[in-house]
Amino acid sequence: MLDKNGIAKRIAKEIKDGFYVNLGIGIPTLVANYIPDGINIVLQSENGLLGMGAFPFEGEEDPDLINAGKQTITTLPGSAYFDSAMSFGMIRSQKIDLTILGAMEVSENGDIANWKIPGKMVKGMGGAMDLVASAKNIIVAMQHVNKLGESKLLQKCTLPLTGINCIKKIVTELAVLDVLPGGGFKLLERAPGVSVAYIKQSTLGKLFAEDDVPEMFLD
Amino acid sequence: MLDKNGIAKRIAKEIKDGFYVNLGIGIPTLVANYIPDGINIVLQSENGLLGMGAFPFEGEEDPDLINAGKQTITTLPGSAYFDSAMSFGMIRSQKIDLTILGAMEVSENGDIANWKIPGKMVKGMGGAMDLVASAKNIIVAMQHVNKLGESKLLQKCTLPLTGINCIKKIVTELAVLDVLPGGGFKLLERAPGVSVAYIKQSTLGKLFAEDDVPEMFLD
Amino acid sequence: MINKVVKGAVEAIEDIKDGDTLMLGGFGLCGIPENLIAALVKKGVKQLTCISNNAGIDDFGIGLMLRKHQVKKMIASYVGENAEFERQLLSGELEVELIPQGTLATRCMAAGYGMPAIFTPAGVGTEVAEGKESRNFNGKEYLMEYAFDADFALIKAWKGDTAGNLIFRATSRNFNPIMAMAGKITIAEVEELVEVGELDPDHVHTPGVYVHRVFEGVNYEKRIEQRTVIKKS
Amino acid sequence: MINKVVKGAVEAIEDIKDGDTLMLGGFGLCGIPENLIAALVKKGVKQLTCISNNAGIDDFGIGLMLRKHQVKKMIASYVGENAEFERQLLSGELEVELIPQGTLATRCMAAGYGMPAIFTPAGVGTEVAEGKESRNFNGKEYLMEYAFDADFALIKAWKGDTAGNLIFRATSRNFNPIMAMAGKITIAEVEELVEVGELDPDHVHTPGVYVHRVFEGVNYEKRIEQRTVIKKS
Repeated sequence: MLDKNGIAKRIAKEIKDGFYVNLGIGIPTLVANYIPDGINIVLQSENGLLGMGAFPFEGEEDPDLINAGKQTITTLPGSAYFDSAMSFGMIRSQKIDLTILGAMEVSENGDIANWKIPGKMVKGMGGAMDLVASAKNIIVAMQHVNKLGESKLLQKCTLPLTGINCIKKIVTELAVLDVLPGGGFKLLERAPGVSVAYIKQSTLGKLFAEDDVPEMFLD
Repeated sequence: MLDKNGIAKRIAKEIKDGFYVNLGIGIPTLVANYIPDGINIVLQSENGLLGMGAFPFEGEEDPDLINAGKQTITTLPGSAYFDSAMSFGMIRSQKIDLTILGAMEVSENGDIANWKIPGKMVKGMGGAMDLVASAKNIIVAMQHVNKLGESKLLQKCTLPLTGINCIKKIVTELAVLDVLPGGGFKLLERAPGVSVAYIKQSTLGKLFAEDDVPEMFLD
Repeated sequence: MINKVVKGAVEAIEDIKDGDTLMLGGFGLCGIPENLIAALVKKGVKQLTCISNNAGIDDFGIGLMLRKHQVKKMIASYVGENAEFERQLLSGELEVELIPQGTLATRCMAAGYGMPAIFTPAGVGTEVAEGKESRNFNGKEYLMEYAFDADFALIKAWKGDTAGNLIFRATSRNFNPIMAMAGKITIAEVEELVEVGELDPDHVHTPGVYVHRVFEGVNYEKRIEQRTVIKKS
Repeated sequence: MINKVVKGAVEAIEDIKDGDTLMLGGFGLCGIPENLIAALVKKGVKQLTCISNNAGIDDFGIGLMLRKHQVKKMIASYVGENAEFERQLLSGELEVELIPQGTLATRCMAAGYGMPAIFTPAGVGTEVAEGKESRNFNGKEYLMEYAFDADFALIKAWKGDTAGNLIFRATSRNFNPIMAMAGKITIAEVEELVEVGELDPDHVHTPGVYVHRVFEGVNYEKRIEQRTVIKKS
């Protein structure tokens, strides 16, 4: 079973040289720590930056320089600033190669819910609806099951949707899965020490799994 | 009867302090020479400039700095450059207070034709259709009659249209006229030495003229 | 050039009245018009509709206006970093319309570019699409969203000149330039006001034509919402 | 950062083929991609559809491509400063679609911003409106115009860095940034190519994400179409 850093590490392997990438808040942010050597990518922050770098050193933080999570950050040489309209313009026109974001639920036809829990205070969708509706390539980083052990990979989402038919790949603490074009989750890899049977029992949506699904390779 | 400079001079009187103005090619360009002292305006050139100045001194022309007529120009302190989308964005959103342009024909309901003569080589509408469709305030600088003495202020345009119901004021070599909201030309001023009768006979569209139309005051 | 300078925030907002619709620039607390918000709080104008990506925190940004019950309706993409906001929302005092961030940005842009409506795929198939016209282009579904119609845009720039030309700094640019284009009346506060000719016309982000009033703000606090740093070793 | 540098114009256009649709930046002869046009002429690729505000003059700009009969269709707002253009048009060799300049610009922008269509009042009631969907918003009529779909955008900037970030100079900006955003593949020639870190990220007009290939052009002629000057007295 993977921890958060393990999920981030596995997702990092999906990133190809030359990618422009948008990382959501939470586990996706951790992915930046595991980009392999020799892979050059550019991180977009949808509040208006391409070329996001690490957090600043203490005392060097700049209130005018934050990421979409409102955290102080730095930039790398070759970065560029732009306004919010251009930022979502480049997202809609699919100039961003890969979007990585968290989810509360994903359905077997690629719907995602990650912004609202009825009865709880609603904070808003931020840029998530734009990202999922536009991205050509989305990877979801999420927990396979909730704290009660209930599956979050469903036949149909129960929470209000963020987007429909948009998720193609999911990395959880248990597995790597594709969402098949015709519907259903395809089990690609098992987390170390996790059995296919356990993944099956943790997945409520339709799951396609061979008997000999490989264990994922992380280093 | 006015010459081209006279028409430009008369139009210049319509310009108010604080106006952003777009000047078309031909007579409208001359208007810039007659802006009264104490009136601060900013000229927009739709190829991407606010704050257009005079022509450059010989030897100081810059190939990267032209106006919409492709002439070398200069800028004034406080100018700004922008791309063509923003340029027509500000035209459509009516940030430009006044547009002055030439016309081949204007009709009594404010239609204008100024871009195409069937049978002749068509050069294109450039920015004229955008300007006439969007401007909140358009003044047309034109000849009242053509070389054969035929009126160019018509009941209905005979040439392909540039825009409809958009012209509100016309200055010709003979007169200043408003286009009335309900249709028809309203004679406001006569050019020096020109009679109301002569203007009536030179106007094919419906003309409303009092008997004592004042002569225009130019200086 | 046309001079757009006003004395300060109080004069700048003189004609903002109860019930007006305001756009406020900024992302979180980054690039917000601190002086204009302070003046609005002081003036006590009420029943405002505020269009802004966020609603500030309890004791800064739009949060200051919420505390004085000046906001009737909030149009934003992400809120709730603010206990008073939540309280007013749950009590029914405050109306909130949540819209996708890109839709928010593009509806500002639409107003600035004189486009009455735009098409975006954001929200298709979700509750955001309810009651909206949708349309298929090349096999993909889009929602039609309308340009905003705001009485005033209140924005913050880094430098500005007396003609209203503005330059923004780093990610404090965010919604400011597109709201500047979208307001019927646009009021800009700047950290440094300079004479015309001091800004390079190639570097201007917002041409002065969009700005009706400009002034140099005072006492910028520029509060940081999430101070994330690496310790120097 | 991602390196976008290619050796020169010849390498940059290697995969442009007969029948492709190209956007070419520039207004008149100002800000045109001189090196890329020269390479296209040398390569002799044919049956091109060219989207550009103008069509050059007889011996410069797109005129050079017309002379070699490389252009099948021209989409522009203003043409005819070019005798060969007129000859080919009248003989039926060349197809021309004239569209309002703002519509041309906004259809580029629409492609760059991922908006399938936009609304503009330009051309309502004229022959430009023929066959187009029109729609009334708030009492005003608008035409629906579609985003361009171009295989390549060929543009010219003043400075660029190896990551493809671009800065334009004066009115040579014109259509270049919006075409840069709109091309499926965008190729930029620059007067000066610099290392990453040398351009101020606040001054970048076109972020490198839009640029697929960049190179430093040579022998810029920058011809002036209308040399209008005041004699020094």
